[in-house]
Amino acid sequence: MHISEGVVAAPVLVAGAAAAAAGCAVGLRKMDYQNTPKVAVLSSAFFVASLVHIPIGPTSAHLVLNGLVGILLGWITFPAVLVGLLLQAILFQFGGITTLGVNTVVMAVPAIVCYLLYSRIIRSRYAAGAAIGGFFAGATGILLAVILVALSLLSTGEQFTNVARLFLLAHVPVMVIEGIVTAFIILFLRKIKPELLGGDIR
Amino acid sequence: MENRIIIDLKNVNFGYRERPALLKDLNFVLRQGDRVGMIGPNGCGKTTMLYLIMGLIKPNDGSVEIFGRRRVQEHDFVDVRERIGFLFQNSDDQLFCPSVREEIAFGPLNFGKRGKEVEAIIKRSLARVGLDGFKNRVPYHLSGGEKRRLAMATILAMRPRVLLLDEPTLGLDLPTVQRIAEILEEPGLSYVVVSQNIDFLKRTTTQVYTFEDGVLTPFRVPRK
Amino acid sequence: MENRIIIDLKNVNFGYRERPALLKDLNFVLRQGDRVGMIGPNGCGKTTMLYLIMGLIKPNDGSVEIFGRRRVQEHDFVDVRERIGFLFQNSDDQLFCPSVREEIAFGPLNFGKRGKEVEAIIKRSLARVGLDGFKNRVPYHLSGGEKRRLAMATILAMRPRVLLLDEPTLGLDLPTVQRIAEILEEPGLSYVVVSQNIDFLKRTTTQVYTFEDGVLTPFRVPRK
Amino acid sequence: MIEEHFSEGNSVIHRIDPRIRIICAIVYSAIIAVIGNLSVAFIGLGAAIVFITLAQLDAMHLLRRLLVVNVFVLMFWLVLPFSFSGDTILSVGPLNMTQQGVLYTLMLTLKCNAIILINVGLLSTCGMFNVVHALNHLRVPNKLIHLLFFIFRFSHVMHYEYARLTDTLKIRGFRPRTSMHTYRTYGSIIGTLLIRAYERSEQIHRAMVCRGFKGKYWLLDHFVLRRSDVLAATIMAAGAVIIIILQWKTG
Ligand SMILES: Nc1ncnc2c1ncn2[C@@H]1O[C@H](COP(=O)(O)OP(=O)(O)OP(=O)(O)O)[C@@H](O)[C@H]1O
Ligand SMILES: Nc1ncnc2c1ncn2[C@@H]1O[C@H](COP(=O)(O)OP(=O)(O)OP(=O)(O)O)[C@@H](O)[C@H]1O
Ligand SMILES: [Mg+2]
Ligand SMILES: [Mg+2]
Repeated sequence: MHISEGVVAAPVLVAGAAAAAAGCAVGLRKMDYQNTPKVAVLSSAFFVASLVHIPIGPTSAHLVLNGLVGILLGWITFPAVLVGLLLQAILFQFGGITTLGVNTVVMAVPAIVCYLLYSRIIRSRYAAGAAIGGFFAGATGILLAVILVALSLLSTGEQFTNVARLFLLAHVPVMVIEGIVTAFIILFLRKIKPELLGGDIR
Repeated sequence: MENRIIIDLKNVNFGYRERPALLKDLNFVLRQGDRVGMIGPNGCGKTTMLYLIMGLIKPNDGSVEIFGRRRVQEHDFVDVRERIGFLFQNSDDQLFCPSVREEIAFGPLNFGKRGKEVEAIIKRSLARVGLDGFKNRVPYHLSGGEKRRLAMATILAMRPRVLLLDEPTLGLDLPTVQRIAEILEEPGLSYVVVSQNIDFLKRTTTQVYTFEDGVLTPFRVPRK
Repeated sequence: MENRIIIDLKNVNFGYRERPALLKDLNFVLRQGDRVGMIGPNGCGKTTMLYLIMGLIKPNDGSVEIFGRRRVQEHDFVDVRERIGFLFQNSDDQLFCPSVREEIAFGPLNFGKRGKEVEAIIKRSLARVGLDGFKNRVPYHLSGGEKRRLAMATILAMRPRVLLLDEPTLGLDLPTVQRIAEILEEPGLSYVVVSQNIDFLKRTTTQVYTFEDGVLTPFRVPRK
Repeated sequence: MIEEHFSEGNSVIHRIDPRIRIICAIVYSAIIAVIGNLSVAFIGLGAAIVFITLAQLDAMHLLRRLLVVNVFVLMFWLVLPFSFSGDTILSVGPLNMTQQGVLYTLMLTLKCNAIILINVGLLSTCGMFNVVHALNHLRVPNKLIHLLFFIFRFSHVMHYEYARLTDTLKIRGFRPRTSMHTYRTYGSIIGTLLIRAYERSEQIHRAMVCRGFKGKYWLLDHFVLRRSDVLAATIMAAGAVIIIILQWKTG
């Protein structure tokens, strides 16, 4: 999920870049030479996972997983997302460099929100709690990202009202699928590597 | 009367992208009841040939016929993969479930088996590879040899009559190698076994092939 | 005069989290020039013992002395890891660079070697394991046996005098197994080799141990 | 899937110092992003086309990339032309397509494609390792560069692992459907990928310290700035200035 190049207005791009830079500064402070490889390898796993297509009825959608990224990486999500998007810009041209900032914000802010809201319930003693937390983390991640995209379109101009509406609607099924898959991933991780759900990678 | 042909590769050519040709005009037939071994230097193309049969990579040229039908596209291979048991060379490629139990149940569940029947399959498959009592262990935390055995058990759980085994004895202790050899004695099986273990091939196969410069050639098992 | 002691494990106890005790009161000594083999059933603790020596996991109890110094914390092991060459059982665990060339250069670069010298090391190490011409290949696109050889080459590139090799012959073709055996003949080496290949152990080691119920025991190589 | 289709080549562009290419890519993208005028957008696209032509890239791959980008652009075409008031040129039911709407959408399309082409022509031609290396020279924070370097490296490895895992799904009779079993299985596969990633990173750390790693990465190759690079930089800067002036003049 991202904002295309050349669409949103300059003030939005600049604000996005500034917010992304601030977020990255916080995130980078939590990274050192010990945990960099861990963060990187996990991020690359997410990078690959975001290429996975999952069937929904007659079509399929690819996963975003930003809620889960937040749960696993905490504030480090910012630099991880930034680098992931930069790689996409270089390797796939899904986006470019001018939207790097806004798109980082679109993905990372919801991730941090999920981290703050759901980390505790996901670490609950009960599997049901973890699953419910996982579902909401997955769904919230998408919901907030969609809202942020809509907001940046709308602050460019009211001509985008219909585009934003269409965009929101199209993502309702994606929200549900993300929620379900995230719940399963959380259940899986909590069984085998509960350390991973701690929220800060050491 | 000739036995039914299971696998029939005709003039298959293959090379990995940006690499020189690896398999050249490969012709290979596996009939019902055949017990074939493959040996040969590292990198000669043994694993590649098995991947071609399972449809995990596609030949540049030539035809792959399995169970009497030509297989070209991805969906042609769906039933091939259900009926042929394939053991990957690297066990880590094969294991992905949160417990040994679920790992073994995965195939049978996909085939529509349920409940008691699945439990029985889990029990029997583990016993056959000497992993009784491992049901609730986590696959990632097994030793190298234990993972190998588990990978083998996931294949056996699907009860295939045709097997492609890529280095089944890798890292196994001697008693377990014996066990695998016994499993392969079951009547009615047909298989291709890739291995560097000549003793194992001698015991389990009737013909052995090797690749020489990308060409399939009969291998004479050296007498000691 | 006795040879210098390199590795000295005293009353080491170890068990994985939530699992029963695995190694019980382990005592093990490797002296300069010793050529020791380890064999034993899958899951008996061979790999675990090597991890303890390299400081990759820490014992619950007992002492690990290496090169005459007791090693407890992470930084105690820094020089151990520089001076002992460790081959992981799973090659995939060992390889992480984007090209074969960088894979081999990694160790020597860390040791301060540069330029021409590194190129010479790359060339020689590859030749020793029979991978000439693989310099620009991508490690994770190699065949199983090729990866094994490359992992071995990355160790040799660091020119260690002490080696811990976990299943060095895994999936290697016969000529390469011979080659590895020849490499181990180099005078002045001391090593521990874990292997299920009795012939290889016979050829390369002078004593062989096994674990029985977590206790280290001499193994009598059966005569054929 | 994760392949660098454009990094290899020996064109004029490929021979320019990656540091200069990166700076130019940033400058040109930023300029084009703020263009607010259709005719200047055409000029921006023209500049992008010049770069891409000079880079002599594989046309098939390039078209495929542009196709993906324009799928998103298509979404705008479905809605935006009807979202402006002005001179109606077509009515579909209650919707009015206006000239203003069409021209605005056309401008977005031109800008989007121009930026992507600049990206491909100047950035993707560098090759990841050069990008990393160049960013190092451009004083990007070290930790960020390490992260980029590692993520790129391991995304190949993880992708390879993912491919093998989907192979095992296939050989064990799995067929994706809209069902809980399917979602649980994907949960396991992605969970596995994450755990592999985590354990692999621990293992890599072990492998690295076992090979004498102490916190510094050594590169085997280095690059130098040549006179031709300075020339290329000057020409590209001149181009950028021209576009800025045009944009400023036309308001
Ligand atoms: N991380 C872990 N967590 C829990 N148990 C583990 C872990 N690693 C290994 N084990 C268990 O400890 C035992 C010893 O493992 P180890 O890898 O040392 O065996 P090994 O002798 O090397 O066997 P193999 O011949 O199969 O390589 C095994 O039963 C294994 O399942
Ligand atoms: N994905 C790939 N991309 C490029 N080259 C590959 C790839 N996979 C394998 N190769 C190369 O193709 C050749 C044959 O590989 P294959 O895995 O079939 O060998 P093998 O006979 O199974 O060897 P081994 O005994 O080592 O398992 C090798 O030289 C290998 O480096
Ligand atoms: Mg192979
Ligand atoms: Mg072991």
